[in-house]
Amino acid sequence: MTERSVIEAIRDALREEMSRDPSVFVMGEDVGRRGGVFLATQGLIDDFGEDRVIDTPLAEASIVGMALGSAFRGMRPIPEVQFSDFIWPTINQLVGEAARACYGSNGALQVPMVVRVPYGGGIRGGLFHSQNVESLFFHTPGLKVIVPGTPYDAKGLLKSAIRDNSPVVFLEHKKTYRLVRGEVPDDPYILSLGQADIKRQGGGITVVTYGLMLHYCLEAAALVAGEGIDAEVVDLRSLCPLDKETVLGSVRKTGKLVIVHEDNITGGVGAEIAALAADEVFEYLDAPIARVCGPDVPTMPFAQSLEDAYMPNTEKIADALRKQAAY
Amino acid sequence: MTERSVIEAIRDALREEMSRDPSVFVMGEDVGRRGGVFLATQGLIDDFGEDRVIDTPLAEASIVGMALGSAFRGMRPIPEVQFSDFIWPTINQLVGEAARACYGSNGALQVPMVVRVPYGGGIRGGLFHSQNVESLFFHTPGLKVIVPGTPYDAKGLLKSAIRDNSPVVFLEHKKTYRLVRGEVPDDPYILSLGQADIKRQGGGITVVTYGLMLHYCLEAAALVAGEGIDAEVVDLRSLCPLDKETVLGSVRKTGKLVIVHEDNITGGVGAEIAALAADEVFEYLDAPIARVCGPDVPTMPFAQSLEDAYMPNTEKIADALRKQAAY
Amino acid sequence: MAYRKESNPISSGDAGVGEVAASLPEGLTEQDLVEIYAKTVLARTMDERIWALNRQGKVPIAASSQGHEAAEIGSLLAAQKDGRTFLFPYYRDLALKMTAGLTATQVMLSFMGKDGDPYSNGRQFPLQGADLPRNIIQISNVVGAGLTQSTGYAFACKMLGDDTVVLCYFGDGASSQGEAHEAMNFAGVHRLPIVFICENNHYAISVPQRLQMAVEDVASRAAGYGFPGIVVDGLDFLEVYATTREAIGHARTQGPVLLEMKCERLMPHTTDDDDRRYRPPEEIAEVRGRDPVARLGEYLIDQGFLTPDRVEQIKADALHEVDAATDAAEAANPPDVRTLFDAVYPS
Amino acid sequence: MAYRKESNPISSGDAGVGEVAASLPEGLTEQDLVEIYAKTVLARTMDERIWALNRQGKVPIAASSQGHEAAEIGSLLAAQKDGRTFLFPYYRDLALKMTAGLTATQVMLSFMGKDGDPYSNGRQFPLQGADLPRNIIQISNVVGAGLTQSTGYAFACKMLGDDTVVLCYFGDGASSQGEAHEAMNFAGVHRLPIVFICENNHYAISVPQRLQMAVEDVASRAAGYGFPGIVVDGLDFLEVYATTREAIGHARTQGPVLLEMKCERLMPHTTDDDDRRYRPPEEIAEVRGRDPVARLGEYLIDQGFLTPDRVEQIKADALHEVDAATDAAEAANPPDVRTLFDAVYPS
Ligand SMILES: Cc1ncc(C[n+]2csc(CCOP(=O)(O)OP(=O)(O)O)c2C)c(N)n1
Ligand SMILES: Cc1ncc(C[n+]2csc(CCOP(=O)(O)OP(=O)(O)O)c2C)c(N)n1
Ligand SMILES: [Mg+2]
Ligand SMILES: [Mg+2]
Repeated sequence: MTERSVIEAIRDALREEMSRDPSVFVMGEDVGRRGGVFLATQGLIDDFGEDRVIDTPLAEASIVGMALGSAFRGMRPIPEVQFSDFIWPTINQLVGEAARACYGSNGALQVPMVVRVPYGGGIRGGLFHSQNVESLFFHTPGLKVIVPGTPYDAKGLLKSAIRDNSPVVFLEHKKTYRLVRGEVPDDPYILSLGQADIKRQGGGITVVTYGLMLHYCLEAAALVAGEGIDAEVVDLRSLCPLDKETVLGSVRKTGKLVIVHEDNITGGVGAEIAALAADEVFEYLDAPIARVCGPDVPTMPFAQSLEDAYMPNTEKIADALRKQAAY
Repeated sequence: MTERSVIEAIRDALREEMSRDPSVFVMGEDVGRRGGVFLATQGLIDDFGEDRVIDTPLAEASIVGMALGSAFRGMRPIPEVQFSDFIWPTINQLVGEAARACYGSNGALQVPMVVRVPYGGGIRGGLFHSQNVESLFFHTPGLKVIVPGTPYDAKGLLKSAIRDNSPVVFLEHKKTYRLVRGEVPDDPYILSLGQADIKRQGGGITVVTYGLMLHYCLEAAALVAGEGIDAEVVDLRSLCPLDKETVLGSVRKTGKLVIVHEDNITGGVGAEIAALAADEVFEYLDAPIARVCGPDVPTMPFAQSLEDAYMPNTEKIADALRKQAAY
Repeated sequence: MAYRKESNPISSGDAGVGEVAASLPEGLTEQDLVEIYAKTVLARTMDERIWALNRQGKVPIAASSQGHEAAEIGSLLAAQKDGRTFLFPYYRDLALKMTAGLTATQVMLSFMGKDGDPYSNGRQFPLQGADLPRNIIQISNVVGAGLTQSTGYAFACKMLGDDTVVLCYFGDGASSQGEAHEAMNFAGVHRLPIVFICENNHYAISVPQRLQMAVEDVASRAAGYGFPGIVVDGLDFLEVYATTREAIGHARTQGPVLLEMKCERLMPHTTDDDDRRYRPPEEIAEVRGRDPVARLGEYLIDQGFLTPDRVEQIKADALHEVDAATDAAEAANPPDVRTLFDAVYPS
Repeated sequence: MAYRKESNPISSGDAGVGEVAASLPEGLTEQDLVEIYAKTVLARTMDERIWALNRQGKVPIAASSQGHEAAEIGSLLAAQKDGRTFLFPYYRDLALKMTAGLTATQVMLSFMGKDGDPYSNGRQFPLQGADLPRNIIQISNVVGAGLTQSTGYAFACKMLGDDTVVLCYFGDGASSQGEAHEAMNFAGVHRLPIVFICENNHYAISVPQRLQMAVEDVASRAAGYGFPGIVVDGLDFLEVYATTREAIGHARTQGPVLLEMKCERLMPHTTDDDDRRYRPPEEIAEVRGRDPVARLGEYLIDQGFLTPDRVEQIKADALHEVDAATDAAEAANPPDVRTLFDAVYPS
């Protein structure tokens, strides 16, 4: 085991998969000499050359459209969208085309493509460098959507995503890149896509979350543990496939559900988790389903004061747990 | 009162608002001599000329981007996206830019723009002429999202949308265009945005829906009425602002909730309705919250057999009502 | 080949083009032309039948190739002779897709949305999806979406060091899409083996060229991407064939070419359209006189490659084949409803 | 003005350009130049201070105008002299936005994300949002998004029959975006009153021009849209001024112009960047010697419009102004947290 940050784990995964399979390549703005703006691809151009580490023109639609085309020729492209906020021009290629290529060709076409997307706030990114963009992809059959929260998960899931034959949107929370460190096995491993992970066991309240918020949820759970509140923290890790069984199993056990995400609340992923529970484990529910999410404003503002006001945090989550416990 | 189809009601609304306010204009592919592919703008070029009825090049991103720019100069543009399926290239301008122009300029900029979008299936449109696209817009603060189901609502809401100073996504279900007819007042009227409408009163089960599905829900409610099931059908009409009070008020009364939409289920608008109920009127719920929605496949296929299998319909809804009643 | 215009001229040593109008273009025999004429007639007959079936309510939607046959089949023939090409056509390419090798019955199954449709098995509009055995991909009928995909495909071919040349087809309308720019720009930077083929019929549904662009030729854009742009008469089978052949050669060794073929849309945009709403009647009449299939037939008779009787026989054979295909497709089953959930993800 | 190149030449009767290098361009006085020099120095001083404040943790992010001042302020001066323009700048346009009339304190408030930021009141990255009193909109820092917006603005001006000319600024990187194509194409079709100004500094962050395009000049694309493309030395204040003036005149009466200004990025992309990762040290050194502000100062001294002492005084005044602004902004309050929910919708 070695301690790695999330960004290091991602870089390791890219390097290992590129070494393992010559059809894997990365492309995007500044992924070459610059090594990506977050340095996720740092050094790859030295090891794999300009032919497999492609600095593209500034044109997101074509980055994904061309990656898709290359996948049809048997490559395994890993296009990077520099910030999630700039993913919108790719939506036609990603949601309209890539997600349906297999279905629309009755299985003839496969799209082994991983779109890497640094996302999320809390880093003074303002309205255009902070977005949470998962909900659209979560709603799009044909895509897989992965949202790791730890170095171990990031590496194991990215490697699996690269080997998968479906288009995967791989969401990396920017704030976790350097902040979150953890043990990563020295030997090769992969993690299968579509399995949630119970990051903290508990019998009192189920907390469902993913990404950066995982850490705040764990902090909040620790905080209220002293108050006799026994929270179980479920890290989704994969939004699609969604591990319904783990989520609902936990709710069956605890009878209470709190959902936490950074994305704004209305129409977010949390709504679906709540809807599933309200349908499939309705009889187990002992309390209203609570959500702690970003408010319905267009992403977090730049000013520290406003960004702090936007972000869900340990204190807000702990309050929700207390309220739920008291119900 | 005169009987009009949905498409006629929309055409009337456009004509009336263009007559009333010279800053209103329409733009899009084929909106001119062709009158739009659905003839929503038929005749407008004769009355208002090439200067206010703009046939654009085939380039959706720019249709919305330019409409937005014109709104900054005080115009009230009504860009048309020919089919909802082709709205993806506009997402950066619509979700990234238009929705945030007001917020991101601290209120200095306003965007009085209505993006008209024919959407929805059941018309043999196949994978690329049938999509339901509401969920992303529903999730985007800064936008308003309107989904009328009847000629009366279509006309009254479109006129209000045109007078509104926010960017509005106005979703018109293609199958309702000619199929749905109804009485429309001869005198001018508008309907305020953000109010749901109870299209059928009932005390037993709340059915929340919008668009084409409204009609299937009404049919299903009539069908099961003979079996002693008393459904109340709430037509959202406006997804954003969402009329939470009407929805939750109805659930408080009935204790049972069925949500119906054509869009695929996971992460759809129905999830949010369910989540709101499971949080805010939890104690009134007498049964699990059911959803009758499109399945999680990439939109409806072209073949009649497959399209029928995809679409929610009267029978599927009636079954859900029966199941809910029996709970 | 009086029509041909070049901006940023193609730098090929290939002689012959433009000089041998009387003889056949290199690589083409009399036999080829006779065979391809039969295929062209078959495609036209199919096209007409499909339109008629739409009016009978048996085909929900169709876009017609009529007026585009010389462009499509001429360029396809050049690709087939080359033997190392991959195609990204668009929705108006019935003549191309059919001539690429589908049987008449397969085509008909696709138009009727029946089980056995080789492109998508009834999920998509006719002939959209993929026909990998014949080296064709057209994922969707979203206008312009194929340009970046085909560029990526060509990029992969280059990365893999194979010598495939990609042919990417699109209309004048598609040239306005941002992705057309992004694709050509990238192809230029990396000198990719791709021929961009614009079938310019001067209309995007109802929008005439003057409202689509301020230039006469889409091909004039190539200079801004650092590669050659060529305009040919897309109604002239031989000119299309010869120039495509040359463009493929150039693309393989030197990088992209933008080839603009001036076509005519003889029919309304699709079976859903009524072009009298926006096209002056004189224009419609004039344009319908400029039929590339008739022109090819006359040329072959003029040259003595075919007799008028043989032409009639070819037409009768085509009709017979299309009749049989119609019957077969009408009798075919719809896709099984259980397939609704297949292939959302690869198996 | 030896540098200037034209493709698809501008058809203006305007004489003088290119012939009167020794005298001042039309419309410009010695007094103007002295005043604008002071503003240029102020912008440069501000730019340097902001960078330093970033290193102290007081400014989270900044993009520098250094190397772009002649392009930005020269074109702005032409716009101001014209008096009937509206501007859509981009994120590297600190020098322009400041010279357009913001006070040093306002600029500093914006960079620190404090209450009183005139563009967005702390919601956005510095100087993004709108400054309507000074006829400026830049909704976001999404590269390329402003091109279609400014085209739409120009279209509205034309519809309304006013005589505003829109100036739309963007980098070489932005020229690759599909919307750049869509915007220019539409502007060409409708002959809109817009000048597209590309500040080409040969890099999009780390991506050099050779990987962005296969042509030397972005301006060469104008021909494909049916309007003039002009290349000027963006380090030469007078050439920028004169050509922008001419382009505005052309745009008002005849339609769009694409004006490419060859600039240099003297600093890393932003305060988050380290250009040594991708730029050879010799290149960095060479480029930093090509400073447009120094060049303007030398020119003014050469011409006898300023003395070296006066130049020193101007610099000292600027420093003083920036010091005061820094103090004022540091002392300012953050935006009130209750404003988080304001203006999601217009009130
Ligand atoms: C992105 C997108 N926008 C709009 C449409 C609707 N549409 C289908 S074909 C067409 C016109 C295309 O014109 P062109 O590219 O010239 O091809 P042509 O049909 O003339 O061969 C339009 C607007 C579409 N399919 N995709
Ligand atoms: C759509 C989009 N993609 C990526 C980015 C990240 N980004 C910011 S500036 C930049 C480079 C822009 O280069 P250029 O247009 O040449 O302007 P310059 O910074 O050189 O003045 C990039 C990639 C962005 N802001 N927006
Ligand atoms: Mg066309
Ligand atoms: Mg640049």
